[in-house]
Amino acid sequence: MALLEVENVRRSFGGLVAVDKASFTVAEGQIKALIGPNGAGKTTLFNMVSGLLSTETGQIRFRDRRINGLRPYQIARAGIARTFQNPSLFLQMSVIENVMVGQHVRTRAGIAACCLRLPRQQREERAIRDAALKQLDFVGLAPLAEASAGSLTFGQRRMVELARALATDPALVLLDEPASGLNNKETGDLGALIQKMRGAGVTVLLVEHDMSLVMDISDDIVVLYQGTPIAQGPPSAIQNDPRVVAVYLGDDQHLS
Amino acid sequence: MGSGDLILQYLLSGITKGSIYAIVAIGFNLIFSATGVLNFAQGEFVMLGGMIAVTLSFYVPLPVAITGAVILVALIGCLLEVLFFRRLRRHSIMHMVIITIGLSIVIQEIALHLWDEKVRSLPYFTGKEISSVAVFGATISPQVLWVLGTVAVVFVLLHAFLRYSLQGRAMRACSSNPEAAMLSGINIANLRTLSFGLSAGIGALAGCVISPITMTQYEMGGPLAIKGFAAAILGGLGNPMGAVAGGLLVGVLEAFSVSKLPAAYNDVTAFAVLLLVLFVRPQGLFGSPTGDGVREF
Amino acid sequence: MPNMLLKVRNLRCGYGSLEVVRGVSLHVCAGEIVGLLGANGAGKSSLLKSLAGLVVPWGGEIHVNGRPTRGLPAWHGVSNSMVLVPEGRQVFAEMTVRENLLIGGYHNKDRRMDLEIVVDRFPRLRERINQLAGTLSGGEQQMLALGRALMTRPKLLMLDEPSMGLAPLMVKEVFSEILKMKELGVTMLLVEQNAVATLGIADRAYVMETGEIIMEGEARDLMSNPEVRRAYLGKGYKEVWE
Amino acid sequence: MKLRRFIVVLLLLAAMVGVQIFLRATGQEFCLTQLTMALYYALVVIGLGLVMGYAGQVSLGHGGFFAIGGYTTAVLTTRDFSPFKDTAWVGLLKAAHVFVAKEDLFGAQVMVVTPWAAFLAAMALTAVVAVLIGYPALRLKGHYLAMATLGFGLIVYKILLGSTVTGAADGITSVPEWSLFGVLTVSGKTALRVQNYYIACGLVLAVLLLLQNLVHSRVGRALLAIHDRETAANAMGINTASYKLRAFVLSAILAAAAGVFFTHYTGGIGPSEASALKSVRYVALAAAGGMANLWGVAVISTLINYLSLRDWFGSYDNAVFGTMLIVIISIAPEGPLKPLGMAVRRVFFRLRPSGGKPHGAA
Amino acid sequence: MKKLVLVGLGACLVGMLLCMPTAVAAEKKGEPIKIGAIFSVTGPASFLGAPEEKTAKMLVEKLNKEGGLLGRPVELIIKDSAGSPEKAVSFAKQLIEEEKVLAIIGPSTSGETMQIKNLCEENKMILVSCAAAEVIVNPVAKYVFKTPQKDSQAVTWIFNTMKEKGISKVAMLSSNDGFGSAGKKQVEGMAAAAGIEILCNEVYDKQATDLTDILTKVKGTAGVQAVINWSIVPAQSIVAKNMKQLGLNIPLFQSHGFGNPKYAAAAGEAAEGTLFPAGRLLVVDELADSNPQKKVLAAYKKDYEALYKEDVSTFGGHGYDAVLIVTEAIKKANSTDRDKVRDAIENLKGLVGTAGVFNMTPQDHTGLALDAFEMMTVKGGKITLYKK
Repeated sequence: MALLEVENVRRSFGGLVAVDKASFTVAEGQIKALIGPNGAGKTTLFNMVSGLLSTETGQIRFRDRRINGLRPYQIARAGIARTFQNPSLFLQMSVIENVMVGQHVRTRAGIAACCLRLPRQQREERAIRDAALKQLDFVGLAPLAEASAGSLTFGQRRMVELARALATDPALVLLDEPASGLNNKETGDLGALIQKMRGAGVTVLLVEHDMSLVMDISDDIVVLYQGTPIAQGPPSAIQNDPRVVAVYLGDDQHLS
Repeated sequence: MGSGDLILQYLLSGITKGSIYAIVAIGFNLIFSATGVLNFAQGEFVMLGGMIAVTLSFYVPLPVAITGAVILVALIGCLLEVLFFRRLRRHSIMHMVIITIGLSIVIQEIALHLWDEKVRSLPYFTGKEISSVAVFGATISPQVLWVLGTVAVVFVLLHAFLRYSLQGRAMRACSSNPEAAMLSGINIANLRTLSFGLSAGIGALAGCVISPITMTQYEMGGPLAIKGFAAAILGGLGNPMGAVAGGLLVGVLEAFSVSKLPAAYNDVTAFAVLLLVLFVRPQGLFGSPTGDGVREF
Repeated sequence: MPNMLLKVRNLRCGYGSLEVVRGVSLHVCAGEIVGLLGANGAGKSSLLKSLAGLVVPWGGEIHVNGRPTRGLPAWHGVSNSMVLVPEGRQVFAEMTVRENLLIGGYHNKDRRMDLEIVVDRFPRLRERINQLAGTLSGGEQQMLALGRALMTRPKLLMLDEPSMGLAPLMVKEVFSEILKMKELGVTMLLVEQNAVATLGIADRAYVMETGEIIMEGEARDLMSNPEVRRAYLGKGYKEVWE
Repeated sequence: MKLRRFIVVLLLLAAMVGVQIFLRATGQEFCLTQLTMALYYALVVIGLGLVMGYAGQVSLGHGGFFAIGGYTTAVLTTRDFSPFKDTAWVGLLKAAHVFVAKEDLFGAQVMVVTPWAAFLAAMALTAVVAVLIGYPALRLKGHYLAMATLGFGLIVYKILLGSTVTGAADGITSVPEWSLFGVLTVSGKTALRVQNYYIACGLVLAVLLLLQNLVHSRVGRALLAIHDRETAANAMGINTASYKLRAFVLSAILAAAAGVFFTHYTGGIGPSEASALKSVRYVALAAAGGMANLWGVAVISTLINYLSLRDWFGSYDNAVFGTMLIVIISIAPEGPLKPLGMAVRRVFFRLRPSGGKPHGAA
Repeated sequence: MKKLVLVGLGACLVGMLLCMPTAVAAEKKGEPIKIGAIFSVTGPASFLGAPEEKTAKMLVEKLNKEGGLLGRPVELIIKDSAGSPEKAVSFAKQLIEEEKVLAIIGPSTSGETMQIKNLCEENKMILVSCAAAEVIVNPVAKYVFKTPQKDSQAVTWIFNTMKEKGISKVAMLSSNDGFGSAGKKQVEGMAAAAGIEILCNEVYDKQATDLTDILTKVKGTAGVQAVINWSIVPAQSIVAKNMKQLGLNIPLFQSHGFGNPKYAAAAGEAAEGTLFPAGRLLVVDELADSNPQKKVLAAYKKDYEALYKEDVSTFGGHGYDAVLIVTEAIKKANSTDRDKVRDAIENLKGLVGTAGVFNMTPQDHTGLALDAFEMMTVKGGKITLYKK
């Protein structure tokens, strides 16, 4: 059974159609990649899945439950976490606090409990910290837990963002260009980490331009062109699909 | 006086107030469109215009005094932009709002210590305090016609400037897409300064033409700014036609609310309508709904 | 080397803590079309933006016509006869086509005359001269952006992904316009994802990957170089290809 | 972490007691009057700091909330309800000790609401108003939010000026003292000056402690996240609209509580408390304190209000606040304490900035 | 760690600043007599406070030049309350507790005065208010006095003039400040007894820019024979202008707030025929030489106008009277004992001030009779006595 089903989704901005007739599914336990040239509508699609943008037509279902129309925080609560193209850490906080924000959806202490430091809230706070530390450890940044988020390098920020997404305890993680801005070594580590995540039972949907990474780790690829999927399949098939080669290198004979 | 005449008279008194709000709102709009700053100190430009003109009118004929005041205040506007906003481009809206509020307070205090707490006014441009023009049985002060005329002239000139002159077009280009404007060789920093100056000048002109009606005092800026602001929002920020319409609407609304409600709650009505518009239709009555992303999601 | 119009040495730039362009050197000679290729995220657009002054470079040198321009704000570009047509067709949506073109001629004293020349080149723009730019189709907006750039009478035109998001037929049209502009004597630096089309019209090209230039050469040599394909489609590609 | 916070509390407490002892020793205990008033104002600014520094929302209407609190208690505790003595609801409320019969200054028998009941009524009213205003207003951004809150403050101001119930322009006077728990009394009497100073200190300290707990909890992190990157916060599962509203209501209630205490302390309230200028001053003080730095906000706003209430600035009072706004925002938008603190550290301790978190988040 | 430093620093700063006021309060040269003053020099009531402050300063300076009181100099401590009650409270406490002044003059507005009335009474501090509202001295508080004529007296004058003119149906307009609301209260309270019917009763914003809408309402109310307006400038000039512009040709009665020749000038021709009660300061030139006030008024007017280059107003006169009452009482008591001075104030008789001749009694802490006012009108742009 598919974890996420995107069905015939459309979205336009003013007169410009960004995504149209987009349909694909993500199966549980998969690493699925969404690729395509600039302006193909990948990020728009991501934003629709995570609720930041509304859909015009079509449906997005997560675990057979319709999620388009829900607010972003509701979608996060349902089990979909995401990262952003430019790592959007909360720069006024420390690294661990950033990751602790991820645990927000899984905790409940209210304003009164927090003001008064009730025992229940204290216990919960400890649990949040432990969970956050665990995620930081998972991405290999536990030693930097108390550092200010602003003091991190770009690559480290990406990892913290990943840990923060994982801290929401998601079933599906959406990664928006996780390798952009990373050097070769960091990209390699990222690939290993994504596979490790899958090993831990998290399904991954990623948008990525680094083809080496995509081809290395993904089980399945969807190619988007002008807002519409033009090919789907495993990496080897995609690399040799003439239409894909055409959209990437610009030989338009194959596109009619 | 018949009820029809009364309604007309209420309408005219609404227009009197409305024309004052409208002319303040036009200035607001200009800065907002060109720079994205909502200038809470706009009312102070109005006050300064009136004050300087009154002072100058002791030494030179009225038209010269007004011209001098407008030029002087326009220069002050440019100076403020260069001193306080040029460096602040990357600051948040919250910071901008706070700075303009700070400026408004400081200018007001400077005016208090420069002049004093007394009320001044320019003479009526035509006629006297007691003259009025009859309109179908109702009456209106000739100075209101001056204000309305000024609103019309400023509106037309501004419109022509923005649409047909090179600098005006450049200003529109800046507000439409600053990056592309820069790439077309437009020095957008200077253009923003220009828009501040222009807006301050319009404010000063407003301060001069309304002075015979409202009189000029160091404190007058605040209430005027808030009403002008309300007018601009009501009409849809960034829409000069909307500013004029919004101003007249607020004025007429106040006038007719007096006819039914205690006048003590006059402003309450005006602000309640403003809040309602903000909450229900923040792009204003005449703005396009696809506006500027006022609301989240 | 004949009349070098643009010379860039060891340019670096980025956003926040992220270095996007890591020491790029390149040059463009008068009369050339030079392509700048690379996958998404390679740093091409950032490079162009820092050349145009929209992004402040961290280090390196930029010389236009022999004069240093690094650190000058973007509006100085036009007086240096260098103009960037930004990515995504940034037209002034609430202004008419005519006004858009006239803004392009902000510093051009003969703007009214040039307007005629430009709309002669782009008949579609003449048809829509009084229409709001925001209501044009994507291809028409791209034409308008090109036309607006021409109004500055540029010596060096930098185009950022002119084919992005355009229908294939439109892409062809845009590229043929670019070729025509070359005939007019405009030098061009062309950033493109569409490698085949770019190499088809360019004289020389550079290939960028992760902020660095990994290859440069004559366009026809690069066309047949499998490394270029690898840069686009990933390392797995090569193995499968051969 | 916790130890440090504990030390800060101790230090602040020591400073508060130290000031009092120092003043007594030098025979200047009268300064406590203005200090007490300034502390109540600080309460408003602390609440505003929460909204502006943590939730990232500007409010130009907090004077309105202060006035709602103060006026509610002033009206209820001074208005004579004896004409309604025989109606059922008054009888019921009298049985619940909401009403109390007493003699007024000139010997007439009146029946008024007890301060405690008035306090609770003020809190409830404020909460309702804050929700009604905050819910739609917080969906707006930037200028629009500023304008909406400003409009709200002005509405309150004009209603107070126009209504005879609230004493129109003269405001309300002769507000009775408020006996807390039988031992303490909020009152402006000279004899109770020291006691009232400590009541205000205790209140501010307690609020600071509670808010410190709050901002170091999941709620505080959520608020800070909203301030920093609202979109990311939302995508992390934080109901941004709801948290913004809650922070707004909380700070409105703090402002109103300050208004209640202040009114009982000075024995009256006037409409100028709701004026736009007053609200702007709160914003200025919050900015001066560094917004998110609640301790800094408390110290700075107490200090500056104290000086203002002692007429240090003379007829330049408003000018001082206006200048403060401009200078602080254009030179040190995070508040002068942070760069000041860094400079002090550099000079005295020659410490290098550690990788610790920025001051604003503390 | 940083925070510790900051908190410590803050505490030190507070401590340092707290020390400073004492350093200033040096008492060396012949023990001056301290008199406190709270005026709204700035802010919305500055039209009252500013002339009051100037007058008080001028008088005290003159007094000290002439050798002071009881051989001691007088020190006037002026606080600017900007019209805020909470500041008035703070300043009053400051003046009472730390400056230990002999008496406080001011505040300028009724709202502020009411906020500190109880405070002064409790602390046995003499308060000579410059605000007009009746409630300040009614009920009588032992230590609280005021200098302006009572609102009720102004209303009496207006109603009497109306009766003479045969007017019985009026429209009442007032501004939403303390001055307006106090007048409104008196007019409402006294109308029935005087046989005056209020057909239309409206309050407007004190900073209103135009009042034609309210006057249209008056015009639309059948039977209105006169308008009473109770406000201060600019609104009172705007009312006059708007009435004329609307062709509302019925008599306009203004309050004693019209007491500044500038205001008559501001309304220009529209002020012609406006009727208002005011102290004689405005018509000092018209007074017969036999008038007991003439000398005082002429001297004040001359001094003030020479020193400040602006027209004298009745508001400044309130400040004049306050200083006069306190200094005369000190002279009379020949002591700076507060209770003795208070008793002396209560027994002042025949003291000629700018507002009138003060005859204080334990029941009357204003001490001005109805004849402190005169009905005035504007003729040819000048304020003159209204001759019946």
